Amino acid sequence: MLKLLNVEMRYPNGVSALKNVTLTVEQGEFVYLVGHSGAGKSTLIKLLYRELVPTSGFIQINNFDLRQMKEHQVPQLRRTLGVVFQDFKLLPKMTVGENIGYALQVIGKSDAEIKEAVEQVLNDVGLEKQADHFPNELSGGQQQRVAIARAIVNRPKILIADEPTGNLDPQTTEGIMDILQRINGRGTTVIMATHNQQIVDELPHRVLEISGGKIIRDEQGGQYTHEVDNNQKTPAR
Amino acid sequence: MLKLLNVEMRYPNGVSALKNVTLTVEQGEFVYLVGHSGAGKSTLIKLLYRELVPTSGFIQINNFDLRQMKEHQVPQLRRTLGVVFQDFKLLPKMTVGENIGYALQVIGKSDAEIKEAVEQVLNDVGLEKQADHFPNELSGGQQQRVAIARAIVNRPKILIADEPTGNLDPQTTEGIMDILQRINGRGTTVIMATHNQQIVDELPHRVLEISGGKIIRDEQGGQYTHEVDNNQKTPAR
Amino acid sequence: MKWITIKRHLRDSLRSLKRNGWMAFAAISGVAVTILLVGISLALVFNVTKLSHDVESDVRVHVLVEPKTTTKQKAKLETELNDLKGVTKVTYSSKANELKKVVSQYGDSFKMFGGDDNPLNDVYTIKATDPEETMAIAKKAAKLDHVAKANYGGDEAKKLFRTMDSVRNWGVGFSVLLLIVAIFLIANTIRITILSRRNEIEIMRLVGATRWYIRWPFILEGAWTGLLGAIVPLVIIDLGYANVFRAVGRQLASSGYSLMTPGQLIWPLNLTLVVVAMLIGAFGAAISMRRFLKV
Amino acid sequence: MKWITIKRHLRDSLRSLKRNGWMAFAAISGVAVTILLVGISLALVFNVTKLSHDVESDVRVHVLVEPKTTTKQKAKLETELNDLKGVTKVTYSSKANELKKVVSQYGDSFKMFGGDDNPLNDVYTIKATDPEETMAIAKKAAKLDHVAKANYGGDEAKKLFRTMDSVRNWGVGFSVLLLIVAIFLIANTIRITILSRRNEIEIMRLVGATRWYIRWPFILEGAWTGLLGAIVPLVIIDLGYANVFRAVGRQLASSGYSLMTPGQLIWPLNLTLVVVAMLIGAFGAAISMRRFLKV
Ligand SMILES: Nc1ncnc2c1ncn2[C@@H]1O[C@H](COP(=O)(O)OP(=O)(O)OP(=O)(O)O)[C@@H](O)[C@H]1O
Ligand SMILES: Nc1ncnc2c1ncn2[C@@H]1O[C@H](COP(=O)(O)OP(=O)(O)OP(=O)(O)O)[C@@H](O)[C@H]1O
Ligand SMILES: [Mg+2]
Ligand SMILES: [Mg+2]
Repeated sequence: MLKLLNVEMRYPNGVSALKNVTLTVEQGEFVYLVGHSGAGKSTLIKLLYRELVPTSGFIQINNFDLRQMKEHQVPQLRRTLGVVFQDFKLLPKMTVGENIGYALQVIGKSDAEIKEAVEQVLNDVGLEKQADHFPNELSGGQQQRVAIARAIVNRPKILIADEPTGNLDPQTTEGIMDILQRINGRGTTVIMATHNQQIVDELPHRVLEISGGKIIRDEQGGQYTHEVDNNQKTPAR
Repeated sequence: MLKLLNVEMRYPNGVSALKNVTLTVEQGEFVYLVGHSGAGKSTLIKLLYRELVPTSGFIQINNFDLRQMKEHQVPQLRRTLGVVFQDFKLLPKMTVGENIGYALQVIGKSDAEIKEAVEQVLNDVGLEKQADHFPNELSGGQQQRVAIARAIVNRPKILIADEPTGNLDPQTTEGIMDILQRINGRGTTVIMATHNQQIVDELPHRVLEISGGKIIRDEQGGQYTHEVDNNQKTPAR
Repeated sequence: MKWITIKRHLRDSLRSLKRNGWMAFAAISGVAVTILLVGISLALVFNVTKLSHDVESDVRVHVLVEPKTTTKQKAKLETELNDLKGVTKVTYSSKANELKKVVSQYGDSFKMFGGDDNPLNDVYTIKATDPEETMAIAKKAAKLDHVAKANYGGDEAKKLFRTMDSVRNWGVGFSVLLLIVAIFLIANTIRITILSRRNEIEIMRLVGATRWYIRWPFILEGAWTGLLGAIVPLVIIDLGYANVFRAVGRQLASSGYSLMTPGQLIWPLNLTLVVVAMLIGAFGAAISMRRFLKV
Repeated sequence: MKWITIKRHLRDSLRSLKRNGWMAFAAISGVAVTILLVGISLALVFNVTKLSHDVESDVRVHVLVEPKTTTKQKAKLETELNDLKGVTKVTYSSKANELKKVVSQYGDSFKMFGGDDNPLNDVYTIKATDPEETMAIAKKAAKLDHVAKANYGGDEAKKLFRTMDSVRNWGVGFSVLLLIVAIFLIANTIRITILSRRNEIEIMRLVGATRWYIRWPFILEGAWTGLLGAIVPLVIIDLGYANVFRAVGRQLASSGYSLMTPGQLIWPLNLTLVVVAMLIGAFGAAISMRRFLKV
């Protein structure tokens, strides 16, 4: 369960990126986060895994109160989450396999368990051959898939994905969406920021639209675009 | 004019990313580069601005012979090109305005010229308010637009864009495509790697499809997908 | 900590050291050069200290025997002198012998005072174990029977002691300064390499690693950097010192002074510097990471 | 290079220094500590060298005047001695005076040789401008009329000269070692900061900057790092030396030795170290960049 109450986020440079956001997501939901570039999607997501602490307001995730929690509890929170970062954030000096393994290593899995889980997940994202490559030896889309693999490998209670298919071709995107839906089917909450209109329209789930830091739409089974908001300019695609 | 002849690219780790690529692009053309994640699009693009030197074969761009050219001529070549990198490559310690200005500074423009050109191009990509922000203070899509702005600011003869809309919402994407088409209309060659099926299908231009390092399709006004190649799996979107 | 965790930290630290290539090499060579300087300087200071003691030990107590003391009385006196606390060696010089010294210094005109005219005394020269005790020995010797006077160079010796003391003080002061500087430089080098890796640390935190889980491999890597950085300069110093000892030793031989033997110097120096380098590397890493692991 | 380009390089280098925050600070403090060490050590070595010369200048030539030389002849001799090349100062001591010295060293028994029995000579003591010339002066003085003998401590003095020579050699050797170490450490610090910025350099190349256009701001930044790193330690050394000079000066006053005055030491030292720090910073940056600017 995930709950935000009157959350405000103002960056040190004065930019107010989120204004009075209130939101509840139940365990097992699948949520699309949509909105223009710079609307505040990534900011909202960074609040969820506590890269950012809100200027004001209340956030609760998996029974952690994110404003009250002690610094040393943060790793506990993050271990219950899987996060795909918009800029991947892979460790440059570790191979693909080691990057994914690291997320398991920190929670104390045995080497055998790690080996098996890593092989399995690399297979899922179609990178079994790249296990021993370093991130800078991969294409953009391959790096993104490694980031996805790392986020799902420890079977998190909540999967948070920021634009997980921006560098993927439609066919690979379909494969990744299959995986996310399968995970969601097993009870994992999925929150996914995306600009991909086709995904949102063809795999309908709850849609949250952010604009100028405010939630302007919250619709079960919604479409990517919303006539009222975007009527200034007809979206071409 | 841009010409590749029997170009092969093998990375130091043994991965053979391009195989026997032969290709001619005339001045003023608009070319989409499509293909699966890891097909070799970025590798081809990196050869064009000489981040990579091919293992074998011949490349000629704007009358530069890229295999024969001296190291000190490389900046000359790059100044005739505008490049949008897949991972943006913004200078982290420079503001948005300085990043864009740097590309003009290196070719010796005056401060007044730089100021005017930067303001103009930031306006074009909708970031006039972010001129004094640092890259790490921007959203993913905003960073991508800065990268685009830098690539077009010095009115290059060839614009090379690697996945320039991966982090942009459909509406912003439309704005960027408008700009690229306008620049192309003024005679600039545009080469653009993309996964965006809608763009390719709705704004028809020459389509080059790469698969496994080979050019498998070269079609004027082609569509994103190609029945013969992708028949193993029907692309959902 | 579980054994598997320790093993992982060790493996991760070594792997990171290997993969950081030039950066690791630069850090190690920074440590190496610092240790080289510290090692050479300490070897120098230790020897200056030793030599200053040697020089001080050259100060002797001269015990003038009363005229007309019999041979038997003198023998008793010699035993008594030898029994004084802190005395290493007692040597005898007859007044005839003393006169020869005067003649050699002031010219032949003094020869006329030979034989019974000799106004000088027989002299016992005493060497002290510890130069600091010279004065005490002189006082005690003066009180013995048949002793006319016991002196040890007086002001001259006091001045020498003072000079040697200040040589030693400057040496110690300089060593301390040097050690502080070395600690800072090594820690600073490690700090810069860690500053340049803040992104890595950031990512580790984002995927749920605890602070100590992140810290350990960096701390170990710092320690390895210190260790590897110390090895080469210490080998150089060890070999170099053996040579210097041989060369300088020969020069000094005639003067009665001597350098510390390689055996006395090398092991304490090596052990200290290796341990210090590793500790500074480890602590330097730990401290440098605090900033990134706070929030 | 055009004026506007120079202006841009200056601006870019200062901006980069400012924005690199902790990294720049770490580099500057690395330089600062190194310069502090070098500065203090050089000040020390310079003074040891000066003192060793002072000590050597204490070696005098003693000219023994033949007995029965008349006052007039002695006056002529004194003039001749004063006219010898390299002589600073000639002092006279009568044989009565000389006897007092003997008495104070060897005891009252020598008092009996006072008056006409005094077997000693009148003595002129000569101080040389340059201690190296002591020997030559002694030889020339020996050939003058009415001179019985001219000596300068003989073997003792030669040993002293040798000792002081080796003190100076070690001092110079140590300074050279220290300078090399400092050059390496400063360049290495700059190198690490540049290694950590290879991405930046890469991007600059990709947007069409020439190698020199990239290099200059980094070189200038290296020079500023050297400059800023040198200022604080030099201020500390300047103030510190003034104090040490006053304190130690008072102690030494009685002995006739003296330290270099702050005026003699500070300016050459400051100028040298600032220039050296800036050059190393600049060259360090230039050299470290070669790797990234090659292909
Ligand atoms: N670290 C930061 N410091 C200051 N301002 C920031 C920072 N990160 C983001 N912003 C600003 O906050 C606003 C929201 O940014 P955010 O990254 O949440 O957008 P987004 O919805 O993820 O956009 P995109 O789709 O382009 O990724 C933007 O105006 C952005 O410039
Ligand atoms: N620096 C490198 N070293 C080794 N192999 C590399 C390197 N860069 C890319 N590769 C490999 O070369 C192949 C082609 O990569 P490229 O980046 O050209 O793909 P792409 O078509 O751009 O894919 P994407 O759409 O995911 O960006 C991939 O298999 C990739 O793993
Ligand atoms: Mg975002
Ligand atoms: Mg690519």
